[in-house]
Amino acid sequence: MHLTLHQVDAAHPAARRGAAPALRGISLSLAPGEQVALIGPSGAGKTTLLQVAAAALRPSGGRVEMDGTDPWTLSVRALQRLRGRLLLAPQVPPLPPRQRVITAVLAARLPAMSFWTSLRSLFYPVDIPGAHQALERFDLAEKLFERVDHLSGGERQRVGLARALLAPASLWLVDEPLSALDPRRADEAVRTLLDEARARGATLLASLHQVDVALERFTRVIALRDGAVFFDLPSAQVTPQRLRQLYAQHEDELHAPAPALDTPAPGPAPVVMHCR
Amino acid sequence: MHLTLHQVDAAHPAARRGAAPALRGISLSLAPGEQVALIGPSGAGKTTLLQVAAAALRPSGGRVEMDGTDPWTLSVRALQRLRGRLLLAPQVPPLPPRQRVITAVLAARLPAMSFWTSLRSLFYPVDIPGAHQALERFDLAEKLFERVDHLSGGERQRVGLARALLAPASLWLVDEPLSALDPRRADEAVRTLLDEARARGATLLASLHQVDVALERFTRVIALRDGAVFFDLPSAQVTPQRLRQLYAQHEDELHAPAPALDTPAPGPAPVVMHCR
Amino acid sequence: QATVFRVTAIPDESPTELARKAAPLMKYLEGKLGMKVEYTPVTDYAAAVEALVNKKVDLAWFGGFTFVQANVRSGGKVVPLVQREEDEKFRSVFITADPAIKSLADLKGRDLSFGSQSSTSGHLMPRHFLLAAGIEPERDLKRVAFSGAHDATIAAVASGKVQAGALNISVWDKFVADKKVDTARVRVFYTTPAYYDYNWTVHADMPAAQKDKLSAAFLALDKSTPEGAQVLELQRATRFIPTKAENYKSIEGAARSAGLL
Amino acid sequence: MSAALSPRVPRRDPAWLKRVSWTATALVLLWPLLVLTEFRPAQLWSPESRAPILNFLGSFVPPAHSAEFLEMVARETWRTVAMATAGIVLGLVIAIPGALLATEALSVSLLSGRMAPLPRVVRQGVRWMLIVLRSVPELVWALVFVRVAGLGATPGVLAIALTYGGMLGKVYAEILDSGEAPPAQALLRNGAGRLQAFTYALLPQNAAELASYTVYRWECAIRSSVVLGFVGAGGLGQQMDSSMKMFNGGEVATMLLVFVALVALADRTSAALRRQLG
Amino acid sequence: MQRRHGTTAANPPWRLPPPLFSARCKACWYTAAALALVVGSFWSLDLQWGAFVSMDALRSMGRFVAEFYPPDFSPPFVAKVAWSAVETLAMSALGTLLAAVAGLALALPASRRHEGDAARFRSVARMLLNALRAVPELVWAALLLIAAGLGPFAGTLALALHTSGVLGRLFAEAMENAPRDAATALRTQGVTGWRVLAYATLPQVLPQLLSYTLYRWENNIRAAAVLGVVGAGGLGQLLAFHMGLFHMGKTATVLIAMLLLVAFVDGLSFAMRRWMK
Ligand SMILES: Nc1ncnc2c1ncn2[C@@H]1O[C@H](COP(=O)(O)OP(=O)(O)OP(=O)(O)O)[C@@H](O)[C@H]1O
Ligand SMILES: Nc1ncnc2c1ncn2[C@@H]1O[C@H](COP(=O)(O)OP(=O)(O)OP(=O)(O)O)[C@@H](O)[C@H]1O
Ligand SMILES: [Mg+2]
Ligand SMILES: [Mg+2]
Repeated sequence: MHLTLHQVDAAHPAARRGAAPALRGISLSLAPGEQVALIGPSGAGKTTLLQVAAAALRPSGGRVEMDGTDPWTLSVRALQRLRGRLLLAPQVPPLPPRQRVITAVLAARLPAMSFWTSLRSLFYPVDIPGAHQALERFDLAEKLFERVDHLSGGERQRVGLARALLAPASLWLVDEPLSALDPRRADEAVRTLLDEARARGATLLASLHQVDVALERFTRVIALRDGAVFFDLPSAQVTPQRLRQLYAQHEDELHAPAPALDTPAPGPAPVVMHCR
Repeated sequence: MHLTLHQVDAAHPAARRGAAPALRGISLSLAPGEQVALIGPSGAGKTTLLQVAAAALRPSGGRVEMDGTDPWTLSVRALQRLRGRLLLAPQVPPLPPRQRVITAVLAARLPAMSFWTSLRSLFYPVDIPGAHQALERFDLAEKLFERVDHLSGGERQRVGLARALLAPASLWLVDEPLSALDPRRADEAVRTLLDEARARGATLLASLHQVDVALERFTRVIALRDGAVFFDLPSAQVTPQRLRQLYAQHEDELHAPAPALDTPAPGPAPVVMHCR
Repeated sequence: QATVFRVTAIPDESPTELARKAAPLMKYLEGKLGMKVEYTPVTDYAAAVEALVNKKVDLAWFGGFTFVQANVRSGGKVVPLVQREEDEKFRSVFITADPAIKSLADLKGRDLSFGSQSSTSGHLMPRHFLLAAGIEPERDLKRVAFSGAHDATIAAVASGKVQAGALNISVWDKFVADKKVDTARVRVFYTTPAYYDYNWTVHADMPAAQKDKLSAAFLALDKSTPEGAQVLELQRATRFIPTKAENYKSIEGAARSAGLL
Repeated sequence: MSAALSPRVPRRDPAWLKRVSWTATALVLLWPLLVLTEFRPAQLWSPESRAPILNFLGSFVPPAHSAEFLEMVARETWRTVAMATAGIVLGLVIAIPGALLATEALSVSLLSGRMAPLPRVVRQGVRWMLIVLRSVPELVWALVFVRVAGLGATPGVLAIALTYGGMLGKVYAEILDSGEAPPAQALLRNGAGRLQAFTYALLPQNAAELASYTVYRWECAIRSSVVLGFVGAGGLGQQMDSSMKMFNGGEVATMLLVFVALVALADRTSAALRRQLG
Repeated sequence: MQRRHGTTAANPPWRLPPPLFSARCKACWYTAAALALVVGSFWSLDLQWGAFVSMDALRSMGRFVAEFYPPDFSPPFVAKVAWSAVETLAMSALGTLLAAVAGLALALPASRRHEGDAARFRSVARMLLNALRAVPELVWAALLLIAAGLGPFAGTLALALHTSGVLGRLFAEAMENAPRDAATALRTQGVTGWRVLAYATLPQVLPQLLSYTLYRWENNIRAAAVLGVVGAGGLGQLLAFHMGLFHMGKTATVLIAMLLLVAFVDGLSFAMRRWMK
């Protein structure tokens, strides 16, 4: 799916009056099948951007386009149909407690299921092998019939990711997919996501705090800071200097000579170490 | 506080019968003021171990001792007093929706507050400067009077950490404090925690997925795998080979020659890169 | 309590109706007793009994059976003062809107509504005469209901909710006289023999002087004075006469044999 | 990681048998219920029952509106509202401590897996007390209090207080239990007291729910037609009861309108409270 | 990160206290109104607390309670009570079941479960729910008694009608209050309607709905007692009968039966919640 944002502003409906908007003048364009990482300090607006891109939050200004149509001009029906083609995996996996893993995973299929199938699936899961396979990709097959509230933090997160594999989506918006995963599983998870997205030709936009993963695995990196795009570059062009500025805590640090971080400045191309 | 575990077994009360126990024969001892990182693959039992150490989960076998007393032999009163001296910061920050940040942060003080003070504090926060200072350490001071459900994921996590600074505790058990933080704030947060713990002489046990942070900042690293201690070493002695084995996904990988990971094997002492 | 004289009555009719009926009598008593008289309508027979037995009211309008209950519960410490002349020979009627019902025996397998379970004329005596006719309500009738009050019984029968009802003859006569019931449809198919019923009762601990003053006030009511006429009219009485506990022995017997006491 | 070693796809949902048997049990249990309650919906539409009900409903119009009646209704309405309010407030005196004692969300010993014997006994005791309070009918309570307070509002209000205390206590406890547990657990685990955990973790989550349930109960107390009339306290419910017994459609209609208005008022209040607290 | 607040600044932000009261503070006005209502109520009722302080009063209450002993446990009477209990249980259970189904069906249009929800039928559904519950059970029973005749069927329906109004409202509020993230996730995926409900909202609110339903069942056991008086049978009719006749022993038996029924449902609801945890 082709995703374009033109000068998008957005604010949370519940934000207090006078607060700065969460997004200010964001413009970007994602080609079909592109795989982009979204980085930026905490509170920069990554989650908000993903929500806007998923047509879950209506921008207060600017225009969003998906394959050339603005979702907010569509009729409710058409919007729903459009939404059936995208997937937003939130930062905290939205798993209702007491639900079983298999039901939670199969829920991703709902947009493509008929009324009766989805009803039947509540009583007897319709696609056990499919769910099993998706979970297996994330090394979680043995928890298939477990209740989601009996899982560890990382296991829950992987259930959330497994949903992506089952969804009939061509735009994947994944919010911090690796936050609760150990390095090995994080690596595996991101590879699975990228491979699957590539295999289906789905556009992938993932927010990440693991800069090394972003640089190594994704071809393009968009950085947000204070609700605006800080840089939008091919991974190879992201320098440590830029990263330092991105994550700098105070305005003055941004322009002043970079403070001495306690890390030896690495070479130009990022080298990935065992910290993954 | 001095924490000792002797051959501790533990299982979640809700776990299905026949499932492997979450912890098997864990023995370890933390000296007062020690700062230890807990690592291990997802589902290894890190959270469970922290719960056992916090006297929140009763071990099914073995003995826990805090400063020489087994909390499970204490009366409820005494146990509650003991709990007042320890702090468990869960993986998902337990913030009731609709509460304001200041109230959520000051809640850490409750064990030391009289009932009336705590009631008064609901109407007018008793220690605004204290809360402000704690939040400032995590770069969150401007969200003091915000509602917690209006925060971004990383901001919520930092609110959870700020509670630690206010709690009158001498044993800090922190579960994945950095999962939702960007590299810069993660580094700052871990330094704040370590500094504060050192300043107060509090024992700190933190579970982490950021192996590089664990090796760089902590003096001792305990690794769990499948509910058992996989290694318990000074950070300097943790080799990449050991780490690979720790996170290996299948039993066979554990004993077979290490598979070619797509990472060049680093030198003996871990070098920390910009991936923090 | 010395300054207010409290009165209540069993709710054999709807409380609003009772309150309306009681108002002139209360005013009359206020004048005779020289103290404030307060009337409290209740919706439960048992509450009236308990209140008098525990001296929470000074005067109560009881049915024959309620009097017996109060007498038993207080260990004989309540005294009936006066009753209406009609209450010496009181009767109940069985009514129906169903043309097929012509005698008590026809009730078998039908629904029957009594008034309140504590009512004399609405339950105890009709049950007594049913038993005498060889009909045991719980066994022989399809369903037994308790409408709660006599007027409610008429309404239940008229609306077709139940096929038959048993009630106080004076309420029935009043309804017929006021044309509040369609006598072409609802009719009486059995009238019981006479028995003693309603009275005004006080607690035995009431000072004798006050007791005398009270009975004198009731006995002095006369149709020839406008005030007396109004009170008697509303009470559906020709005049009040003295009564005594012994009059109600037969009711007590009936209650015991019907297993209600 | 054993599944990876034996990557066999499960063929059957293990919960299936259980589900089927539960559904079957439920259906089997439904049958005697239908028999016992003589469940015959067709009966409602039989021609002989249609006429009287249409008659009765017809008598609803016009609603009774004589000045005298309206004044009586207004007086009784205030009386009922006052008694319901007083009853609920007194009920809260029982319900709040009861709920705090009975709720499991505040159990310290439950934090560690199993509840200790003493708290368990206390909790059971409180739960039984609440059960007794609410399962003894109001009339019985009213008769107990008639003995000391005589006829009038006092026994009625007390009867409401006791039954509603029992009801509110139980529902409060259940609301607290069904909310999210981690915030309160985190506080208790870090050594905070029960009341502190209640005020800091449970209230912010559940305040809206608790408030709106209380308003709903208040509304119920107003409607409650039985309690107050028993002992001569009067009230709208009693009027309704007697008008109903007399099949006086016009009066019933007027009072129903008052009820609907009160219910709508309570609904508004509770929605507003919700917005404030939520 | 727009502005950094140093603790050394002249007027650090935390010195600006959040206002405790302001004229726009609706909560303050609500509190004041509630207080006024409570004070007004107590003041207009002239309740007699004095009567309760004397020893004598307590003794007299004690005597009343003592009369309940011994309960009548003679086999025929116990059998009668047991049968009535079964009747009451059946009436209340079926009434509640019907009400839960109808209540859920009405709660769906009556709730606004997400921000974008137009909820077109919300006010109509709410009005219907209000009307259903504004009419007390007793009135429903009287209406239905005319239609269905004496007997448990009318009572059951009366309970069901009133209770569906109550449950519908409680369900609607529970669903509006439920955490939305799971439902939102599905909704952004294009799933709508009842499927969001079945896959995300219901699993979250089910314990709450169940606990309300079971609680209403318990309530309906008592309400069935009131209906018994209108000829619907069951424990209520027995209670009114024996209580009115001062058969204290028999009344005690009936009370015990009611207590057991309520305790049974209470235990059931406890077990259900435990099971769902
Ligand atoms: N509440 C629970 N009920 C039953 N089993 C549980 C529960 N919580 C965790 N488990 C199981 O216990 C094991 C250990 O879980 P634990 O949460 O301790 O893992 P962890 O090391 O913290 O993992 P992560 O890094 O994913 O958070 C896992 O297999 C998990 O599925
Ligand atoms: N529901 C909300 N209501 C009001 N403001 C919000 C809400 N959610 C987030 N915000 C604010 O909007 C801004 C951007 O938040 P967002 O969640 O997009 O950040 P983020 O980049 O995802 O951060 P993180 O890495 O911490 O998840 C922050 O200042 C945050 O406080
Ligand atoms: Mg975010
Ligand atoms: Mg964990």
